[in-house]
Amino acid sequence: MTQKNRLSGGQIGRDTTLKFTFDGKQYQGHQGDTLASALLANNVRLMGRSFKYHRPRGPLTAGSEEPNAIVELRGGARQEPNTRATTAELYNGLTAKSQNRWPSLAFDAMAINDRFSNFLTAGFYYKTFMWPAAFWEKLYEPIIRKAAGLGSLSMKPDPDAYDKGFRHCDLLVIGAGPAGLMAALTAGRAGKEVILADEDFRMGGRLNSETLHIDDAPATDWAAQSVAELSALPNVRLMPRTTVIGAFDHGIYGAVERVSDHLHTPDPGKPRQTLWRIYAPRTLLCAGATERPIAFDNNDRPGVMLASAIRSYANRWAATPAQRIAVFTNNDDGHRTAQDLLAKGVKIAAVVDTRPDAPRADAYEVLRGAQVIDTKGRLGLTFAEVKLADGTLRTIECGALGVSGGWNPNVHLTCHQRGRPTWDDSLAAFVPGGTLPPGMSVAGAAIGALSTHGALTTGAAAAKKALGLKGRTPATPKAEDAPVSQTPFWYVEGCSRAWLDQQNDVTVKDVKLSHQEGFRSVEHLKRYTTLGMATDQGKTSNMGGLAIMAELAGKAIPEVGTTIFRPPYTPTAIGAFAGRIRGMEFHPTRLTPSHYWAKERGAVFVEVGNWLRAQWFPIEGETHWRESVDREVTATRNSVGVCDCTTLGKIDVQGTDAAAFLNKLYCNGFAKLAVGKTRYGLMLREDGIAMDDGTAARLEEDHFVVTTTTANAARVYQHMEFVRQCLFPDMDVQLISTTEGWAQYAVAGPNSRKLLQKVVDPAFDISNEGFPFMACANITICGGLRARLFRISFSGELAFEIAVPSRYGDALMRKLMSEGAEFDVTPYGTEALGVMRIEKGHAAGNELNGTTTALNLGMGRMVSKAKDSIGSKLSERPGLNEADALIQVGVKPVDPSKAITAGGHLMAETGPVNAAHDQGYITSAAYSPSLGHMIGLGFLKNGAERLGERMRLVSPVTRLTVEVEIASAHFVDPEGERLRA
Amino acid sequence: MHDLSPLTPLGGTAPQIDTVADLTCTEQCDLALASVAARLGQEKACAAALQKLLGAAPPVAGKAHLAAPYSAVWAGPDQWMLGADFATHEDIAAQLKAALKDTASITEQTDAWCCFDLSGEGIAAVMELLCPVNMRALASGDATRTTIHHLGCFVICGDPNGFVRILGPRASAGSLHHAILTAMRSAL
Amino acid sequence: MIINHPLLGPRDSAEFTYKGDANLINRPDPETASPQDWHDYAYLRDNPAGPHRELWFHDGGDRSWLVVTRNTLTHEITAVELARDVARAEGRSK
Amino acid sequence: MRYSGFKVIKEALSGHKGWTPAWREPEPQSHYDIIIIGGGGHGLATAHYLAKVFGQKKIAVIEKGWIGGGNVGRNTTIIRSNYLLDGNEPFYEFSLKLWEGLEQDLNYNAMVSQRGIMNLIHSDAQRDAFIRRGNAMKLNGADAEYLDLDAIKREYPFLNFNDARFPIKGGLAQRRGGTVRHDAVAWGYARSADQHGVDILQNCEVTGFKIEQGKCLGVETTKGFIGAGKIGCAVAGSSGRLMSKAGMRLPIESHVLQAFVSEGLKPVLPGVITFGAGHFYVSQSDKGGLVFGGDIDGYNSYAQRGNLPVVEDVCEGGMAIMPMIGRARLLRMWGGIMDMSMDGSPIIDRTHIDGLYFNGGWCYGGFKATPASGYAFAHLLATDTPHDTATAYRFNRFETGHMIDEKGMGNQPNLH
Repeated sequence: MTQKNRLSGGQIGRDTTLKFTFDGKQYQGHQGDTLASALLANNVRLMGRSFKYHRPRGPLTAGSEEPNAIVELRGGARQEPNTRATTAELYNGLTAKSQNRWPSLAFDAMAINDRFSNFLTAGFYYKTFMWPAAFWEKLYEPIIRKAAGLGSLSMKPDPDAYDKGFRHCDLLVIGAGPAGLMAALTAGRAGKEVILADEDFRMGGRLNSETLHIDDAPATDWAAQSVAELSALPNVRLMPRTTVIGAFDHGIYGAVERVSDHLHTPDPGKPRQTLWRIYAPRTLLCAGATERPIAFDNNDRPGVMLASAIRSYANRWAATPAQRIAVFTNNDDGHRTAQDLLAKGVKIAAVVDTRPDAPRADAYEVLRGAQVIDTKGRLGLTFAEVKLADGTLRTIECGALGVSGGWNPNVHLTCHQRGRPTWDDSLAAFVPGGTLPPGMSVAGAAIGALSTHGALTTGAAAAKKALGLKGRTPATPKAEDAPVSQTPFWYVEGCSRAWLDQQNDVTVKDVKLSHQEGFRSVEHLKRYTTLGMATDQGKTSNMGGLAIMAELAGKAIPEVGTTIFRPPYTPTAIGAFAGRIRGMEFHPTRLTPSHYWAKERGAVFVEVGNWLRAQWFPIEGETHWRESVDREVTATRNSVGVCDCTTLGKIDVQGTDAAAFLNKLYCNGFAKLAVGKTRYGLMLREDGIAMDDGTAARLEEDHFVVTTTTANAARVYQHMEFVRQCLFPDMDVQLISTTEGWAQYAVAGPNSRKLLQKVVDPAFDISNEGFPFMACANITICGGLRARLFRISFSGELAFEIAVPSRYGDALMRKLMSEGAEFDVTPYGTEALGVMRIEKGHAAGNELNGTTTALNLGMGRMVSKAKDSIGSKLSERPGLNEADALIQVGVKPVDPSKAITAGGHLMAETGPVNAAHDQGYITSAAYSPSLGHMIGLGFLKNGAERLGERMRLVSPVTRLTVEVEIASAHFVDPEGERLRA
Repeated sequence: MHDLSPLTPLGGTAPQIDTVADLTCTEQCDLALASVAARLGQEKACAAALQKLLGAAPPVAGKAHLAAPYSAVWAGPDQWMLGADFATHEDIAAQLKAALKDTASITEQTDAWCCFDLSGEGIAAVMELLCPVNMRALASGDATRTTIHHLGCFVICGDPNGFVRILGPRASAGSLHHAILTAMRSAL
Repeated sequence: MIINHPLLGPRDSAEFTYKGDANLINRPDPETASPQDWHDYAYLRDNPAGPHRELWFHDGGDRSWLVVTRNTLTHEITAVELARDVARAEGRSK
Repeated sequence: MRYSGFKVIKEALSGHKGWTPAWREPEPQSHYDIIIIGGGGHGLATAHYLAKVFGQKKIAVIEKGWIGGGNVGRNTTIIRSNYLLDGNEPFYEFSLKLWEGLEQDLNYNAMVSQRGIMNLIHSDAQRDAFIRRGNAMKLNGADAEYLDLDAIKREYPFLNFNDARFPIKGGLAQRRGGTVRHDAVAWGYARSADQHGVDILQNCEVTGFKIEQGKCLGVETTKGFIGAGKIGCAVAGSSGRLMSKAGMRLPIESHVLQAFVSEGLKPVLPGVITFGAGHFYVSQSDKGGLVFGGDIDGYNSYAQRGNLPVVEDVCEGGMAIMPMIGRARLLRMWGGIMDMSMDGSPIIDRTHIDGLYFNGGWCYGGFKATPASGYAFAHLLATDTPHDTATAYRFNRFETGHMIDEKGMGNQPNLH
């Protein structure tokens, strides 16, 4: 028979029947069910296994604090391990599997651990598995790891998308129970921007689980009416299915909305979940309270549940774990469960009340001053052993046992900024402390107002206070105001295996052992026993452990302390924190102006920072990248090549002090650079280490264009702004980054001038006389398009760089190709660029590695002593100027057929090969088609004095040893005649 | 007149237009841009010259002046981004230099940026998935620089319920466009 | 965190880049400073547990360098100034 | 008491009555030969080696809270010796060797697990740099292995090889790297030090130093004045706070580093993986949790907690390189205070104050250094000469220009 434990009433849509499977077996539930409520309705109590002992487990709670009923939800790539059945919304076609068991949930071979629990006590593994030493990795640990973990990942990429969003409000209300609803109504009616967030899919909080009345109507009606009124207010945003996971600095709250988790699969374009960053100057925490259990022997059997949870299942979900139920309580709240169950036709075996003066009841038997001391039932509760007030024992038959040890306010978010809760003796519980996150206040059960009346009144008052609303608070609706008396009762005396942390199998005995071995602070207890470290973060177990430790230490609970609550409030999908920032969207992609053209040409692209740059341009018949690169280099050196160098940073430096500013910025002089001239500049960090290099072109008296390396563009700009705003605030200089505004191409090779003369407008003389090496100018091309021309060379050839507004970059590249046909113009990519700069000994990123000085780079003399510049002073420290300092050199293999690897280290020709004899390292290497063998750049101790010396280049990780000769870094055209041609 | 034909930031020959539900995202290419930064000691003179040019005081922090022929957005202390119709102001830098003389440093920015105009219903729902700007509090003429998926952008509000302009780095137009469309499909 | 920009109002700190102690504004006078002065400027920090004046760059915004006074124990921000104004006030004008 | 398999069985059969406290709770004596300030991994290790290796007597460790409550108990448990520079590599290799013999040395199972660490490579420049690093490691006697893309695919089939923004090009592995049960390191050193007569004084905060004529004579504490011949400070993130009590300014800033752990999952990761194109590294604990982290938050902080932007940044990196973890849930996040030095490398040195010694500047790399740091600091305290592997870790290196800058970021700690 289906749903044999389904009761009458409840807030489920009985007209919609939903099919689902658990461990392959078909069941039916209704709209509004959770997986747990539906399984209980189908008389399924056994839903999981514990972590260490693999004990059979059923749900303990009806909410997000659940330690036991965690399953693998869904299948395939969407498999979700460790999903709480108590919060998983039922949908048609839901599939779930139990986890951490083999071969089946009912028969779990690993349950053998339970037999050896005596050996597997807290911390046992620190004391053994040490002999022989090698066995840990080889034998013991693999076994332990096999047993590790609960659910399993699909090992497939998460197919669903996640969003991130940002929301602002005047007041964020966390929790939509009576306090939260009342607060939102108060603020909403006052016209304030309000966000009301609740982790549940149905707002109303405990009201949905109780049979209470507000204003003489069922409290559920009041909740529904309030939600309706709020959703009609344009200034109020309701966020159900939204868990506020963390309180971060300055009123920023993280909240996760489960947009599609109640659906079979998300709708097209929609996310599975959204991580909201909520900016809230004022926040009201109305997170309610969590019932706490009482520990007694074998209190972990399926069917042993929190009394309030059984009540929730009966009242809200019309489901019961059994037809005959007992209650074990130390307070009046447990009796509510008995009354509500009776009203639903469930038999009450007895209410076991620890209080000798417990209230009597006619409808059910109350065992006053009695305690549950043990339970029976292999896969589910069958009997409870009770010790009566007079000491006699009695066995009570029951399929479920509701346990109530009182309520703990949910103070978690109040502690996210390391505030500590304070102990309230009247409640025998922790309540929010004095130091809340700035802007946060607390109301309702979360602050200890446990009655409905208390929740409504504190909610309204707190909202008023937080927003500074004037006028008197409107009368709050009429509701019960039962007095709350919570006398602490943590565990049944003399028990041994009484569970505190049910998921991690931490028992009272483990806490006692922890104390015995000196692990007595809360932090030590937690770490030594793993109490409270499970997926529920100890929401139902920390207090018990704390209380027992306090008793053993003979201290009051607050003296022992409380563990720090940290975000997230409940475990949160990692995907939600990443949002859309994954895959190809991990970083933005920057495309050069010639990208589409290069793509047509079949270019191979490479990532440089966020840029995509053409690496080389393969042509028909080329099978290896080296063929393409060698061809591009040779063609450029022999005729003319074109390379897109737009990615170099371009910073506009203007103002009457522009030259003086650059003089501070670069270690070499710029004050006297003539208009129409460009100069190479080396920038140091203040600590004297080379930061970046590039050129500065003086287009006008008060206007420079500075280039930076591609990788450092952003950092250099930031540095320049620092120097401008913080170090020299009264220099007249303005900085604007224009990197992407101009498409800039290097046109290099003996025919580069001839090619450019075909596009540059005739008005401009770019002959060697009219436009010599290092000249620059604003010009026009192709009949009037404004452009910039620089006579600079990275390749070492006669070369220019020409820049036009980016939108024309594509057309200019095509123009250069067509006009250049007569010279066999060749586009070249970053590889050929790299080869040519190595052939010329130009330093690049690999050499400017953040540890090298001007001296190391062979530019020691560039650092002007005649002026002050950033870094010049600290570059004079002895450690940066030692006699055998590393100096940039070139290396070539003695046997031209041999390879050279970047990253290799330089050793003397003979003698030992080890760190003590390390003399330098190779930074860049390439095959030089111009020379017909590989060449490299590197740093060598006292390198300048060692040209011609033979050494060994060793690279153990790539298993390479090769005899090399130290050479000048300028392999090609050392006199630089070509670039001046 | 030169014979080089332009490409749009998204790499097309014509602007791209996408519509999701009742919201349209238009690639805007008819915009000439230049930054104006007052020279030291010339701040007042520069502001005065700008006032003459704009017919209104240059916008203060967080504000834009939306008008023709010139619109202006505050970009930093004594610094603005001026916009005009590309057809008539392709040489915007030169035109501004003529008007502002030595009171300001002027830098052509036309092709440093890409521009997407959002017009129609649901702007707030889309924007709250893109950046921390509080659209519910945004009024016409508000303009702010913010970050969208790691990209530094200007968000300029024409009409909070009907028109928002987003300026982003041109080289990343594709990434920005993808982010905007993804948000539109998610929110609408 | 939220940094209350003196010109732009409250902004998410994610728009900013952090540099360090605002004392970095006080670059030694190249004419008179000793090597020790340069070392102390570049390498030594008060690193207080409490109020700390520090430099943030609004690279996701108006490109201003700010001097933020922030408590390193609580992260509470009590003052935000334009670094350029601070630099001038501390006598860095030409 | 000695731990052994036999002892565990005996106790199991006799109700665990025989276990005694792992360390005593002594009252402070009026004077010690050597006081170590800081009951974290480094301080406790220092005490252990001082007593066991260097035969020192009358040693106390002073801890303001509970031992092991600082960074040793809030890190991502990784050990490795994959360093580039001569000043660092021998020291970290020495540390790795000490890890390899730790359990036997301490008679405590800290679960040293050499499952390997893999640094992924995403660009040619990165490959060149990692090859140089791998070579430096081997030249210093450590192990290193360069893997090409195919090898990475074989060993880590679950990584993102399909739509990666920064495609994987290879990796540098150190097979002897791995993880250790971090709390157990503190407890193991504490237990051993205690058994060698070291007094561990918990909940005892140092409020000041007694310094006369340039000599440090002892410390004022919340439990009164305690005299000492020598005082060693090993308080990591609190270095600035503590040394200011001795009037010192340090080349150190305190920053918060966040770390994260997921819910327990069946084993999926063989060892430690670091993502070279994003801020993300991850391993899996023996309990099944994915333990991961990334960059420091980037601003000075003593708050032991971070903020959302870095949480998101780290998870973005995780999803970019390992998109299968999207549905795994982040269980807990926490923050530790990192003593970020000006060149990213530590300091183990005497101070200008006679009798006062300093150990700090470990940045986010202190855990793996614990044994060698303790050993080298003990060596310095006992012999007044730096240990062979720690000769470069001097205060004055910034004056002389002998920085040890692995990352090449210069004097801006939050970039290291």
